[in-house]
Amino acid sequence: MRPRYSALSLLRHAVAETPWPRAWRVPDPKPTYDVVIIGGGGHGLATAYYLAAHHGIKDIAVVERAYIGSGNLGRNTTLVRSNYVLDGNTQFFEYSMKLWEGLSHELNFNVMLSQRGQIVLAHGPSQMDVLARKGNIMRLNGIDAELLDRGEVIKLLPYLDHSGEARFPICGGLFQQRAGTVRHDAVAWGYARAADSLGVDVIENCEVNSFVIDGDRVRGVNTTRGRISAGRTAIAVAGHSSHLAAMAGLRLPIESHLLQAFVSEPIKPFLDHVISFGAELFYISQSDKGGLVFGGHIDGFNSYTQRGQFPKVQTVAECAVALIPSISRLRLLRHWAGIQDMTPDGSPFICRTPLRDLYLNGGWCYQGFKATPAVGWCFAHTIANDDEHPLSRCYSLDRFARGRELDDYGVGNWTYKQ
Amino acid sequence: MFDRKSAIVGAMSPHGCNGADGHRRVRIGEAIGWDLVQIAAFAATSLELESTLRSIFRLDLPTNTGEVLNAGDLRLLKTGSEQYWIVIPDGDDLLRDLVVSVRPDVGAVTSLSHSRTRIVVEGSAARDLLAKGIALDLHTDVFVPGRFAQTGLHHTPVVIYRSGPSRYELFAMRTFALSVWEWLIDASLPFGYEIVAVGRDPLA
Amino acid sequence: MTRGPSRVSTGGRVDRSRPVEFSLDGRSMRGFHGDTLASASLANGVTLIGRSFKYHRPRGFLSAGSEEPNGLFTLGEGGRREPNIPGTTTYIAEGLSARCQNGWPSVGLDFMSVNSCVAPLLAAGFYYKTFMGPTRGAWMFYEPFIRRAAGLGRGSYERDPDRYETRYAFTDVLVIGAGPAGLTAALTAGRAGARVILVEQDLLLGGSLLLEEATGPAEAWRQHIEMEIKSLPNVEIMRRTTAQGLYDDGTVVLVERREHLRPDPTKGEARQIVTTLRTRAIVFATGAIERPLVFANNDRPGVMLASAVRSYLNRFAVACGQRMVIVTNNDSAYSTGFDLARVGATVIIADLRREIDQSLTARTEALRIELVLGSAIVDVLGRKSVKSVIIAEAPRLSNASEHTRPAKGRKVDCDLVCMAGGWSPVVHLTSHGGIKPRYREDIAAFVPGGYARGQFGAGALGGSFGLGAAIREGIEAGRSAAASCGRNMPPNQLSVLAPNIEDAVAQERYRIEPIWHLPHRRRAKAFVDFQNDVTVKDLTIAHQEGYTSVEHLKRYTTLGMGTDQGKTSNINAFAIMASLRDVEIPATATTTFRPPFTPIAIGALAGRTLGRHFRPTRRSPLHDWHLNHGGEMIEAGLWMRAWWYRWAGSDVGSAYIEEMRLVRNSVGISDISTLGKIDVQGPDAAELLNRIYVNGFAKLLVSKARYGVMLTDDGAVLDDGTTTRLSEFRYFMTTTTAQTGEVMSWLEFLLQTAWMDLQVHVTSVTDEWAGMVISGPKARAALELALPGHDVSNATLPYMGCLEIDLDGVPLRLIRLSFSGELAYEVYTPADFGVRLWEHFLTRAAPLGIRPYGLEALASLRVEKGHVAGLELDHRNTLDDLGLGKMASKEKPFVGCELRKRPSLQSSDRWSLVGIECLESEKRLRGGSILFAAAESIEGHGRGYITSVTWSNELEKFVALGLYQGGLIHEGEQIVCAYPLKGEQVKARIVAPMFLDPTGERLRV
Amino acid sequence: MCPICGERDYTEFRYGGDATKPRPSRETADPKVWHDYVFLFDNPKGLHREYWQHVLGCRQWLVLERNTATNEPGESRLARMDVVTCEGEPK
Ligand SMILES: Cc1cc2nc3c(=O)[nH]c(=O)nc-3n(C[C@H](O)[C@H](O)[C@H](O)COP(=O)(O)OP(=O)(O)OC[C@H]3O[C@@H](n4cnc5c(N)ncnc54)[C@H](O)[C@@H]3O)c2cc1C
Ligand SMILES: NC(=O)c1ccc[n+]([C@@H]2O[C@H](COP(=O)([O-])OP(=O)(O)OC[C@H]3O[C@@H](n4cnc5c(N)ncnc54)[C@H](O)[C@@H]3O)[C@@H](O)[C@H]2O)c1
Ligand SMILES: Cc1cc2nc3c(=O)[nH]c(=O)nc-3n(C[C@H](O)[C@H](O)[C@H](O)COP(=O)(O)O)c2cc1C
Ligand SMILES: [Zn+2]
Repeated sequence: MRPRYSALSLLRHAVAETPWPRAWRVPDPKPTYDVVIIGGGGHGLATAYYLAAHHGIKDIAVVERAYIGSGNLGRNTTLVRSNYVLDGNTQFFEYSMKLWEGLSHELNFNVMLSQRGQIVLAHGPSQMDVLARKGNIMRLNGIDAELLDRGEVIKLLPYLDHSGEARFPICGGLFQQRAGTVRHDAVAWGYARAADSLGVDVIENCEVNSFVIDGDRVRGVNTTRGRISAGRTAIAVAGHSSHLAAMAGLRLPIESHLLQAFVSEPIKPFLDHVISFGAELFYISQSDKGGLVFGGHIDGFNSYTQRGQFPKVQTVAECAVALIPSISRLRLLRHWAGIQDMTPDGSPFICRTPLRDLYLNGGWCYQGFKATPAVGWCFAHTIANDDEHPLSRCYSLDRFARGRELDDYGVGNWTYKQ
Repeated sequence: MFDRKSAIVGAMSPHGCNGADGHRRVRIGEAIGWDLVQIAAFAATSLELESTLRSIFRLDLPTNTGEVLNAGDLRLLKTGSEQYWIVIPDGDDLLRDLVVSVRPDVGAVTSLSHSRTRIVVEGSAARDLLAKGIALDLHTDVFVPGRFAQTGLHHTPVVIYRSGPSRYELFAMRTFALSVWEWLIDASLPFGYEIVAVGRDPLA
Repeated sequence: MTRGPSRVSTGGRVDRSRPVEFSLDGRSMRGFHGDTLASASLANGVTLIGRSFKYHRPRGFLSAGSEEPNGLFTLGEGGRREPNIPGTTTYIAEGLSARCQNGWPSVGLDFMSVNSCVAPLLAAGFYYKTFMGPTRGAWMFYEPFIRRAAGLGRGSYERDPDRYETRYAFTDVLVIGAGPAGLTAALTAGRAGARVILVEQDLLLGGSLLLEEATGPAEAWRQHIEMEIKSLPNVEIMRRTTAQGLYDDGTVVLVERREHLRPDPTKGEARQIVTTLRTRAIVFATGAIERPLVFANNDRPGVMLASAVRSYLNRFAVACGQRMVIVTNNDSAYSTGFDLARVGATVIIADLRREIDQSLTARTEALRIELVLGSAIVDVLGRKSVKSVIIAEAPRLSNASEHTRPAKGRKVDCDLVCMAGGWSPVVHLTSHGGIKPRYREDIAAFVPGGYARGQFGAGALGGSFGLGAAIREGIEAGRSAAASCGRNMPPNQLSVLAPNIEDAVAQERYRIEPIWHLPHRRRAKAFVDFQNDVTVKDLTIAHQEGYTSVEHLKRYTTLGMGTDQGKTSNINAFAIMASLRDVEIPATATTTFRPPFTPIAIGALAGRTLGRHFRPTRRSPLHDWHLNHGGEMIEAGLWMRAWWYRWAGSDVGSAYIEEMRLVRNSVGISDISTLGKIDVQGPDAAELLNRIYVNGFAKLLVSKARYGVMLTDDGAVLDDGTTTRLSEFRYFMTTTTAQTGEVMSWLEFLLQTAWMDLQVHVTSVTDEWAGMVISGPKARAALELALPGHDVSNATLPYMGCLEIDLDGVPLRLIRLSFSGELAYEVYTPADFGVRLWEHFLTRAAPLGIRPYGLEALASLRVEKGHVAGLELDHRNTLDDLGLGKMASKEKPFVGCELRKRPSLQSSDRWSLVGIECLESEKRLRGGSILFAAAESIEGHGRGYITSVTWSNELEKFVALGLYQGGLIHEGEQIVCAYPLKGEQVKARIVAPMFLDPTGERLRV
Repeated sequence: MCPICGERDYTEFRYGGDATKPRPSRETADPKVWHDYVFLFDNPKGLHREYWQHVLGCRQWLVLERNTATNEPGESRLARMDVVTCEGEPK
């Protein structure tokens, strides 16, 4: 049994200088497991945890080709919120928000959920109407939301460009107080530690190269560390879903695109909220360490390189200065990119696949981090019961064939514009 | 008849501003009094259009996109594999002639005279000025005087024609022209600039 | 004897004839032109310049370059305030004001240093283990404290008054770094005839040559080469310019800093300039950075890198101390000792190695330097400055772990400690493209793992730590780079490049014994990452807990995540982790190098693209007229449009109602120049239209217009608009303002990738034509007044008819269409005539009371008429949703015709277009309201929502368009419009989406 | 890289998706064919053929070969010359 983390145990260790135990073991893969989950990101690890904690399946391996959290989990802008407008999305993301609210306790690992509030800005009356619709839907689903007029935004965020110089004047915004940020890496480590203590094998540096397929059934995976047989196999590899699906002979409604993220040098508290620009896709918050963390739109073409194009860096900087003129003198410290599954409607998949015993979670576009706990919850249900969870039933692969797209932003059928 | 009113007429008051070193190293102005016609072949008619044009102009057409043919006060720009722009002094009857000579099943003739604003930039800092916004290698060996390119400036499409070693003409989209103009003036600040009304006869 | 640093009276490369006043923490000080803030502070005897991040330990400068972790200042005031700026790369200028950071009330007396006492609690990852109780939201209570403690300097909320520029540049060869390798590379490539750009982050060229005495032969050579390079017109030298990142396609981003020139923004002088450079070849000559050694209290002010101490002496004429102890594991530190001894300092060298080169021993003897082989510093005494050190026997092997007990040592008084832990090549840029660095055992350092095509490396970057090698490699790299651009140079021209100066500078054979960590007392702190206060203890904890991959190590301890990005710390940490894990260093590898090389002002990246110029503004030809005649403007995408006019009211709410009244009762004129317009020409133009519009276009007659809707392949509505047949082969298409670009690209896509057989050409003529609509019962009368002599009767110009006329030499296109539901004419004229024509209508039709109306009225009139636009034309909606299903042709396939038939899209449950009328006279309808059936409980997603609302003068109530489940099946039913954001519920009724003139009599008169 | 205008900055172009999927003929009434064309992607890690439009230049649609694992561009050709990708359109 793992010792619990608490202020007291911290003090005890400090005084006695007893070494802390490993947060998770370093197991070698066993030849066979009940469930093999591919991908040690937030989704894979959360799924393993909920399977073990709530479905009584403990013989699980999470196989990760590099280190856990090395994918998008470790490189996202850490925003969590539940301001969605479409039936299905609203409930799913609010459920995730509720799980976030109890997660540090559930995992006994401080994931630093900071519900500092998010403001989505509007720059014209029709954008205000779009936000109003969203806010109304949220309220009607028991989610907190407030519509701010221009004066209220000025009061809350006086440092935005409210002057006559602004190219797109701010006329209001939608505020969700419960939205905020979570310490991303802690999510990987917290779930891994909790899953590990329930017996899950978290196997790093183990890349899946192909599936073991028997007729229409998947029976395991071949990895860089050998074959691992599995009763059920689950894909949770974020930007690499197509790549894995191709190994199983499947084509998906997914293109992999680059999304960049940016962090400034650390400064004293500067922004106390998460702010989303309305004129273009741009969002910013400040990490607890002091860096301003921000991001924009995908680079716009498919790529697996995990590094972005410079013009996008400039675009994002332009948005930053347009929104917060005084950010001009603060400095960009580092920027990087993640590989995102982009789908034609901007919504994900948590579902069974045409192959038996193979399950897919992918297509997360911009929103997979906030979804992490609910993904784990629903995907675990799907794997355990070979059936979709009611909350994620809308995220099926056949929704395009049926005409049941979930395009929350009304962007239209372009993966690269979603 | 109504007079033509340029998109940037409001910004055209002749004035200038010295640069940091006390000089005015660019001159900027608008060229007016010209017409622009686009002629494009259809998928299967490029050869036929070419021969029609050759017979109208009695000249060999440029072969590559980016090349320009100057003939008197007419200028012909090859803007695509089957597409040309013709710039002529306004009031010239050529447009009417073209509409008649290019059969509608051979080519599309579109007047674009009002769709572009033609801005002239010249001076020792002209290249440095344009390099702030145009992602093209403007080195004289590469972007040779007499050539043009279709490119972008400040997120808007522009055609840039190099009419001399340190003289450029920009065809900016009319609706964006004032934005482009303001951008140019602001970008000129460190070099020092002089706004000149270039006026008619831009082809001199 | 003075202790601590001071200016020496001769030498250096500062200009003693140009004194510069600056202030540090409010104290006025003097330095010289050419000084950095760091050298000038040291010259003024300042050693304590900051407090550390977590433990608030006193700190001084570690380095003399861009790798500086400690010496960060807040510069400037107000909108110019700028935190976290390294003093080592900031040149002082008259009036510069700098403040130390992270100490309260001052760095000398810092109350937060109590953190040091609870240090054991603050070890790596402590926050993951606590702050979770007592309630679930506990973190929200603790977080503000943590946030306040974190962060380094403080940002300003004021607008930055300075100016930044961005530009593009192109070259054949880019040489990064102007040390001996870069200088020779640039000269060689330049002589070969290539276009060359040489960038150097420093103000002076020379790189490590600047460490040499300012009067020696190295300096003469440096100046000679510089002159040679300057004589080449094809080589551009960019000083003070950092190559910040290498991107795809040979793109390198350069940032030039000019703040030391005190640029004046009102004169257009930029503070910083960002260049996006496209280059065909790159020579990396970025040199190497010296690294510290890890021992107890190695962070005390006065503990510095040996090369930095040499730089302060020879470049800035500052002796960093009078009594120094050098601790080294390699040869390079000796020159620092020699040079300081020469200016009279007492020097002791503790070399971790047991054997060193003869020549070094000889020179130490000659200079009376005490040399203690096989020894190390195991502790530093003194808090705010170094007082003494303990020297003890060095450990034998490199895998010294934390718990090796230090041997008993000897205490030596001193005021300066120099660390020489070996050199780390600056591989950053070489690996931005994804090439991982490779570990070289012999020099105990990572070097570039390879070079992509067109890329070359030279000098210390590749691990060649000697001057001769740097020059040789520089020449070779310059030659190859030029050759890769087709510029070949005969080798015999090279000899002149390298006068033999190798003998002139100290011959250095680079020998290193990699000892990464020196033993120390259990409780003492030995720092690995100075900026983020990561100690050996933290590495040990990370190791115990399993955060052992370098990436986890980094994220768990924050190692290398500061403003210096671990330039001095990473390798030490990786090596120590490797020894804890008992693996070789190559097995641990490095973390990922990411741009930028040094932090870049965000404003510099934005350049001039800010404020009003954040995005270009698109203006109608009538823009100025609106402004001058009481038009209030509003942004619509990139366009500015006239929203409402002052003649009609004092705010939008009152004005649009008045403007609507005008149109319904007499006649108004509105600017529709923003509509997308496409010239469609060719024998197959009709066929193209027929394929992309859902309704038939093949049979449209000349001089007739037709409304059409187009879909995307998935069956959702892409756009709507009217297309007019001008002649047999020519059509004039209009699109919505928002979708113009999209429609144009889509037509081009289909024509160029799929329907190449169609003889059609499309051209955007949006900018060519000004457009205006004259609308209202008196519209025809207005035309008759304005266009005397032209027949615009119902017979000549019927509804959906088009007339091209010539108004005194000005071409006009009159198309009789109606968006408002009234008799209306769209009039198009070439854009330059737009204002005149508009004024013409206003004056000629003045007797009828014609006035302009704006976007709000335009959009509201159409709501009353039930036309879809804006929020109804959402990419989620199908034809049927918008009540337009009947338009779809059954005779022909059209784009989207298959996928619109997908089962769910055909379901009768879809939310589709309805009209909504308000049933409560004292209340209003609002866009974004959620719709419920009467008596249904108000929760969940409802049955639809309101898209657009207007007050209807005719009906004297609010009416709206919306989408409702099942649509008009529910016509006549009462509903509730809920707007919980304002706590409102309004009763309303579903009606047909056409509030007036359902038979269209008005528009046909 | 534009075959008409030459080497250009990537900001002048706009991505247009997978160019390996032949557009079904207009007469194709099979919803599965359309579904696969519109919604499914090979999305390979490696060589990819894709559409780009030179929007700020000649406005031609191009087919570019690019390695999605490295972003290294290969050959580009005018889409209308690239007959392989297109099913003939019966008139
Ligand atoms: C820059 C950026 C910003 C973002 N910002 C936000 C945000 O603010 N809010 C939000 O909600 N979402 C955000 N997202 C999206 C979010 O990060 C992702 O959707 C989410 O992290 C994906 O789930 P994951 O954590 O499981 O993915 P990952 O962490 O990517 O996990 C997938 C794992 O699978 C592994 N893998 C891949 N192939 C194999 C193989 N063959 N064998 C074994 N293992 C394999 C990978 O190494 C990886 O570790 C952002 C994404 C990016 C890139
Ligand atoms: N004695 C030793 O052990 C030792 C060790 C290392 C280097 N050296 C000496 O260093 C020299 C090596 O010469 P070199 O030319 O390879 O290196 P260098 O260190 O002399 O020059 C590198 C230059 O590159 C610049 N630079 C680095 N990154 C940059 C960037 N991103 N943008 C712009 N500029 C950047 C630096 O400011 C520096 O001026 C030799 O003289 C050698 O003797 C000696
Ligand atoms: C929310 C967040 C905050 C970050 N803050 C910092 C930071 O303060 N300093 C830093 O160097 N990197 C920071 N990073 C970036 C990481 O160093 C790293 O670049 C990122 O996780 C991607 O990994 P990679 O660069 O190793 O590919 C941050 C990343 C995220 C997601
Ligand atoms: Zn082109």
